Amino acid sequence: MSPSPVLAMRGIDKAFLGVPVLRSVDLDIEPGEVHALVGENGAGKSTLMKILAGVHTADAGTIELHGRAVSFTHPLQAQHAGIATVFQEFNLLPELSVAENLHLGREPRRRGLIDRRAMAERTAELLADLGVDDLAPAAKAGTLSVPRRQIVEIARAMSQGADLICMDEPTAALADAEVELLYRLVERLRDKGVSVLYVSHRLREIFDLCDRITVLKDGERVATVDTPDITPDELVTAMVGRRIEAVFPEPLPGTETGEVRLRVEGGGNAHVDGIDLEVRAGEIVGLAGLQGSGRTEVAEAVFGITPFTRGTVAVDGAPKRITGPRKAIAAGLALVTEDRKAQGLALNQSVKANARMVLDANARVHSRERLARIDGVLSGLDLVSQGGDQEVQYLSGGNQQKVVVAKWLAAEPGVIVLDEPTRGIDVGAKHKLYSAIRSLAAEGLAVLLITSELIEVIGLADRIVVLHDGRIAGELPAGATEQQVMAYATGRSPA
Amino acid sequence: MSPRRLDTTALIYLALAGVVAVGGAAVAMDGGNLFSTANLVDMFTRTSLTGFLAIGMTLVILCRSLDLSVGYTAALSSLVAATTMDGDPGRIVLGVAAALLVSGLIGAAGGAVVAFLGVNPFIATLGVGLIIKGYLDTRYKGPAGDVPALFQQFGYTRVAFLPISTIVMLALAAAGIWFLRSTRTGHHMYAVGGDIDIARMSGVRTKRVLMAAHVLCGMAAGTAGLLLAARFGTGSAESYTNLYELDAIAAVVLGGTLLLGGRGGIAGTVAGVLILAVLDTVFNVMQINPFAKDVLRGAIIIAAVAIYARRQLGRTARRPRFDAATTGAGTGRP
Amino acid sequence: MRHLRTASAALIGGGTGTVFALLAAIFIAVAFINPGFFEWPSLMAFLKQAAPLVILAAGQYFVIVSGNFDLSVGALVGAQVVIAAKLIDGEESRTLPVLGVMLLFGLGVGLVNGLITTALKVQSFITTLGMMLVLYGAIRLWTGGAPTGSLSEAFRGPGRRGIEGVPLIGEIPWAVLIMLGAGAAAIWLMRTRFGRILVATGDNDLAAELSGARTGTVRTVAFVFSGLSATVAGLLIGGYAGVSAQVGEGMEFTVITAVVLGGVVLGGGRGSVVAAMAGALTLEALFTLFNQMFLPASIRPSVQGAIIIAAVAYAAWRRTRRPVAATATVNADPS
Amino acid sequence: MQTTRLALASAAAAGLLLTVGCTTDEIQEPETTDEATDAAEGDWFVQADYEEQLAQRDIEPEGDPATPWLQAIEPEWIDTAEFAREGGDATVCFSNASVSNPWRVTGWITMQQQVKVLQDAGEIGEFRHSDAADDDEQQISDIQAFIDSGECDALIISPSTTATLTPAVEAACASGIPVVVFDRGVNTDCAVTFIHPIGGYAFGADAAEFLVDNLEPGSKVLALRILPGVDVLEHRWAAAQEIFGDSELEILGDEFTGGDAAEIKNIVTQYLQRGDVDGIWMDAGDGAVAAIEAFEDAGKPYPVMTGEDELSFMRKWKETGMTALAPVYSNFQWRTPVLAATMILNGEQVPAEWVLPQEPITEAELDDYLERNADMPSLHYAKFGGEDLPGFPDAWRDR
Repeated sequence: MSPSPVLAMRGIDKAFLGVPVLRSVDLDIEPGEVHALVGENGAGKSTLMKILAGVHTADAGTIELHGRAVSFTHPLQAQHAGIATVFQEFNLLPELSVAENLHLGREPRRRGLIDRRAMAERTAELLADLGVDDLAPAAKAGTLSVPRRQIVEIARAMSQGADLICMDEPTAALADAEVELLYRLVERLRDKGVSVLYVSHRLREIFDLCDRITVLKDGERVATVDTPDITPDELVTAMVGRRIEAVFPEPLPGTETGEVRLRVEGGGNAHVDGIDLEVRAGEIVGLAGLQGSGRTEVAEAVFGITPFTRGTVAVDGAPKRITGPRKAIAAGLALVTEDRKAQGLALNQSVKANARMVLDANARVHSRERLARIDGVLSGLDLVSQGGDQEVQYLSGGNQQKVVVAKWLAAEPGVIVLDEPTRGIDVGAKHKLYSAIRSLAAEGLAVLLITSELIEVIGLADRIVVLHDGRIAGELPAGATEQQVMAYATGRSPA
Repeated sequence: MSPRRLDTTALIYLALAGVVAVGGAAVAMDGGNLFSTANLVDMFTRTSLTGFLAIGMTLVILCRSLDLSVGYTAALSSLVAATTMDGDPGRIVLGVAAALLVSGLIGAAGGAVVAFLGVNPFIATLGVGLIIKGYLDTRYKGPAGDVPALFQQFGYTRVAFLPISTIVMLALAAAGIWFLRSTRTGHHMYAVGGDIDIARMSGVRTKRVLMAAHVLCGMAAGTAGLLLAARFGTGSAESYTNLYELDAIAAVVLGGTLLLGGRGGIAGTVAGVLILAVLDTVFNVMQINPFAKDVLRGAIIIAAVAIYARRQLGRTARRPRFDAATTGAGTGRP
Repeated sequence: MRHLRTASAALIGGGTGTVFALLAAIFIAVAFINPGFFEWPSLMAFLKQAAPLVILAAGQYFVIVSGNFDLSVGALVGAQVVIAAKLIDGEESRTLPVLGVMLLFGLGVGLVNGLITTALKVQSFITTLGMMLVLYGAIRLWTGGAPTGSLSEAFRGPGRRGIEGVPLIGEIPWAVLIMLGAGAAAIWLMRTRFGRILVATGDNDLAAELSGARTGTVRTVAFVFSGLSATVAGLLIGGYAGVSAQVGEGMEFTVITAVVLGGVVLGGGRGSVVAAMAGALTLEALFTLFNQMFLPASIRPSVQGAIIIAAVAYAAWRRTRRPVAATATVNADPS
Repeated sequence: MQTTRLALASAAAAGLLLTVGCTTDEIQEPETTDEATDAAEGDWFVQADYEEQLAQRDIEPEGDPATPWLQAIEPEWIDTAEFAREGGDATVCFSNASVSNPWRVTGWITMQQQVKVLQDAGEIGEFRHSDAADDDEQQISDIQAFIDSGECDALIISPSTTATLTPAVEAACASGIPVVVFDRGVNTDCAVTFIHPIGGYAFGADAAEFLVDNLEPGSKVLALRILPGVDVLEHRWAAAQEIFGDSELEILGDEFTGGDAAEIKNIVTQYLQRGDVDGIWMDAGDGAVAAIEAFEDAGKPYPVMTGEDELSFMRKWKETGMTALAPVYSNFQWRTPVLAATMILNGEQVPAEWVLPQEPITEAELDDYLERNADMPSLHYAKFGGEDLPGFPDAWRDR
């Protein structure tokens, strides 16, 4: 270890309302290193990062930057000290331009006034420096695509002249190809001698990018290791405290592929076209594709949010005109949306209120029996909470996702569409979700699984439908390789 | 600034042009001339008071706050100014300073309750308004103070058809536009109104920005109070009964500023104020029954905002998912 | 039994405790000044006075919890009383038909508010502000500026009279019974699927919409309930005091204050209808206290304003410092 | 960019205008009258005015008692030849404070009916009016608009508030057209005539004296007031305080009700819970019935009470047979200004201050006034003085 780390955190304690979240955590980051921070959700990664960012203040412990003790009570202090943070949730203001977002809180000034010319120039330089040349500084953030917003976030962190950049799940919203761009950005940072604290659930990225890894578990540091000294399996074991034999569970015994439950023929609207899709009972169909290829748009069309304007949809053999969520639900469809906080949950309401939301909202699926079964559904998903009256905002991401799934299962759908169900969820919770998906199939549901993590489609799907540019580029059987999927996804034919 | 904001502002000025055209035609059919000097003077005179209040209100609304106390602040300011001046031209400066100081302090009080105590601005400023009302009712039993003739010029002098007060109001509006665009505090108001959490995370001192908006809004209301004093020749507690705050909010919203904050600006507000003033003048010239005026005003405000909302819908349809994402980010944090 | 438990849970939890503490404190103060206040007749008189505001608070709660405002209720209360006086014009036989007209009118105003807000996407603050102006002007346009006609005795019954000769209590005003009925109906309604979806809509309308909720419809229905509550309140106020030109003026702000005092959060998704009604009762109790204290009339708004700010600030402060029992499990990520 | 350009453009336009020309509506240094000084100190009681008004009650007004709106108390006739105008069909403009209460609504109808008569007679051509909805600022604009239009041959102003309208009225006088002010005054005598009934002191004193005369010493009286800060109302209460102060009545309290019947009933009910109330003094009749009902509902004997000549109160008075008085703030004064305006335009003399008679309605006159107004709605005012106008009774009855 080098004698002067950029950052040295010692004995950090933090409790929220009496519940300890971090217990005597140490963390060292060397200049120019990419340091991974891993752990299950609830392990304290985000809290640690927010202490670094000045959002929270530690209850005990010391933070030293370049050997100097610091303590932050406001994000601005952290920024001034040279720590920049890219949070998991998008922290851009849609009404402001790229340049304004990049410089928010640190606008260049001339004679005390905002110097807009300098702002535009610096933005252009910064983006060029990152190798991004097709992003207009004057464009409003609200008009940008998800990966571009991510780029702006990272550019903002870089522009702060920070020597430590913290990234919280930076790839959560990125498709694999876009992850490449992020790799380049991170490597560029490393080359400049900037340290990166990298929080991710994606083992591949950690092993691709990071020099060292710190593992948190239940608020305590389990280990800090050099990446070459550990294998992915060992890492997972360290995180969850047990060895996961295979990441993806096998199909449950007794899972049978039955009748076609969902059939789309020639489906198209403003975003997608020529969608032919079939999902059978007991089958998991993966829907793969790059960001912007129309994966979510297909899900939204099937569910009637932006309905197909062409083609036909049939559920259980009966043609349906699905023009909205209500029609979809009545037809026996369910959609676990990509963004659970914004689209899935009423955060101020209790677990129970959320779990019965679909039943409450739809007379056609509401019944006393189903209401009575909700507790069973929740416990079947291993939901860890203080009980049904707890507000979901106080649950971890994984547990929140379970509530979303429960709310749909309560309605006993025939077809369930899962859009990025594991986004932002830790490895342990992911594994439980994979098992849950398997058991859904075993119970005879038709599952349409949308995910940007290729490995998930490959590991779980019985068939893989690959989208490219709003159209189906090809279909692959189970056991397809990443290369084959990528080939279709990028518009080529697999060799 | 960016093409989109230009569009919105342009739309509002288009609406203004429409109102002027329709109003002008209606008056013409009635045998009058909306554009006679007298009517123009009338129209512009009517913009001043609401204008001052609405400019300040724009700032707080941009920050996703609200100030329901401005009517009371203006009334108090008129009294402070008039009693301080006490008919002595030499004390005008003192009176103006005192009125602005008091109204700024009231704004600060409301802002502090909103920013530091976390009280919803609707309730916070309603409460502040009630407190001032009690003070006014107890302390002043009617008009008080005496405004020297020199200062009354502020309310009565005009340049061609533009009253001085309107010119001052437009100057304040220009200053406000500049403030929002060129100072950090002003620029940050968009960020605070857009998403206060993001703003805070970005290092914006959100409480300070909120306070600044409220203080400036209070001072704008204070300026309105000065105008009242100049117009009345005295200070009047009774002016709070006129629900000026609702007029101001209506003008701001008519001007295209989103009540939820983060979007809009003072240029639009000025147009909103003008729209209301044109309507008032048209109604007056056409001798519309005073109660019919209320009906028409209410209907027009709703209709105008419905039209803006239509456009808003068109916009969000182009990027339906981002709004969801940002809303989630905003509300998702406990 | 289960209902009782839920009700008591609603009373204590959810950041609404403040209002009950405040109500108790005010009652204690009143008891000190005037012990006679807690004798049945004066207590009933108090409840009778409070009934319209409590009912309005229940109506306003529906709108607020679904994420909107209804600023038009004051004008609607006034309009209803004036409509009743003008149409009844002292003829007893017209009472029932006119009640029917009022009901339709109240529902209609609520429906229009709701549709403009949900279908035309106009912010409810603006919709109902506009509606307030329209109602204020239209009703005066119709009556030539001042209310005309007069109310019938039958119309005035519910607001003015009661069941007499009840042992112990003496007279139970109809208004109190109507208030209890409306309160019970509101509580029941919030426990139905409609109520749950209404709160979910106020909390996160996108999530509710994607769960198949008709968010526009439930929000519109909330406005309709608000219109209905204004109608009932109009019946009670008109009955209580007869027709005057100022009926209902400023009530919209009083009732929103009451609801917020009850811990219901503007913006939706939080707070209970019981607490909203308790907020109304608290506000009325406060006015009574002022009266008992012989507090000079002119200073009352100041005290009222200060108390409201303090109460809401205290509730907000408590929300950010929730007791440990109500917080996350160890497992939960507090971020 | 757009916004800045716009701001620049407005600034440029403003600059251009500066060079074009400068106009100032004339502002005169207000003649600081006693009233102004007193108002500034927030004290509503002026001994001299009080005594004058009390004395005026006993002075026989000049003119025909059948047309009280043309009577005048101790008039000082002034010459108006300078305003004389040939040819009739004058354009008369009227800046109204508001029609926001039933008293003003009644008066406004009366005025319109009077105007119709004068129009038929060819005296008035066009009658323009504006309504400021009780907003002083608005009314100043309204008055300015009338002056600026240059089309008014005479201007009638019913000020919203006394002191605040003073500069605007002065500007109107300065424009050279005859100005008639009525109801509330302004702190200037530049108007050709200021028309008003005797005034608030007399109203308040009539009511207070009635209570003193009809109640036993030591009786308890509750005062119900509408709003603070309005001079005509404050004078009523100031006079009452003066009289109560010399009496042995106990004043339980004075409460602001906003004129809201429900509020009045609440307050009276609460006072009755705490003890007996023997007399009610009101500064206006709005909601008086609600106060009486509070006694009925509490099962208490009717108080000795003063209200106003609003019919709902008078009918309740008749129905209950209680001891009461209806002080009057003569509603018929709404006829006078238009008549005065035509007189001025004809060059006829008018009183500089036209003090109209103001007599309360006593029990003896109650039946007479109820009968005369039998068809009228309950919020109508008995002494509206429009019985001889051709529109009677439909215009007042079917609003």
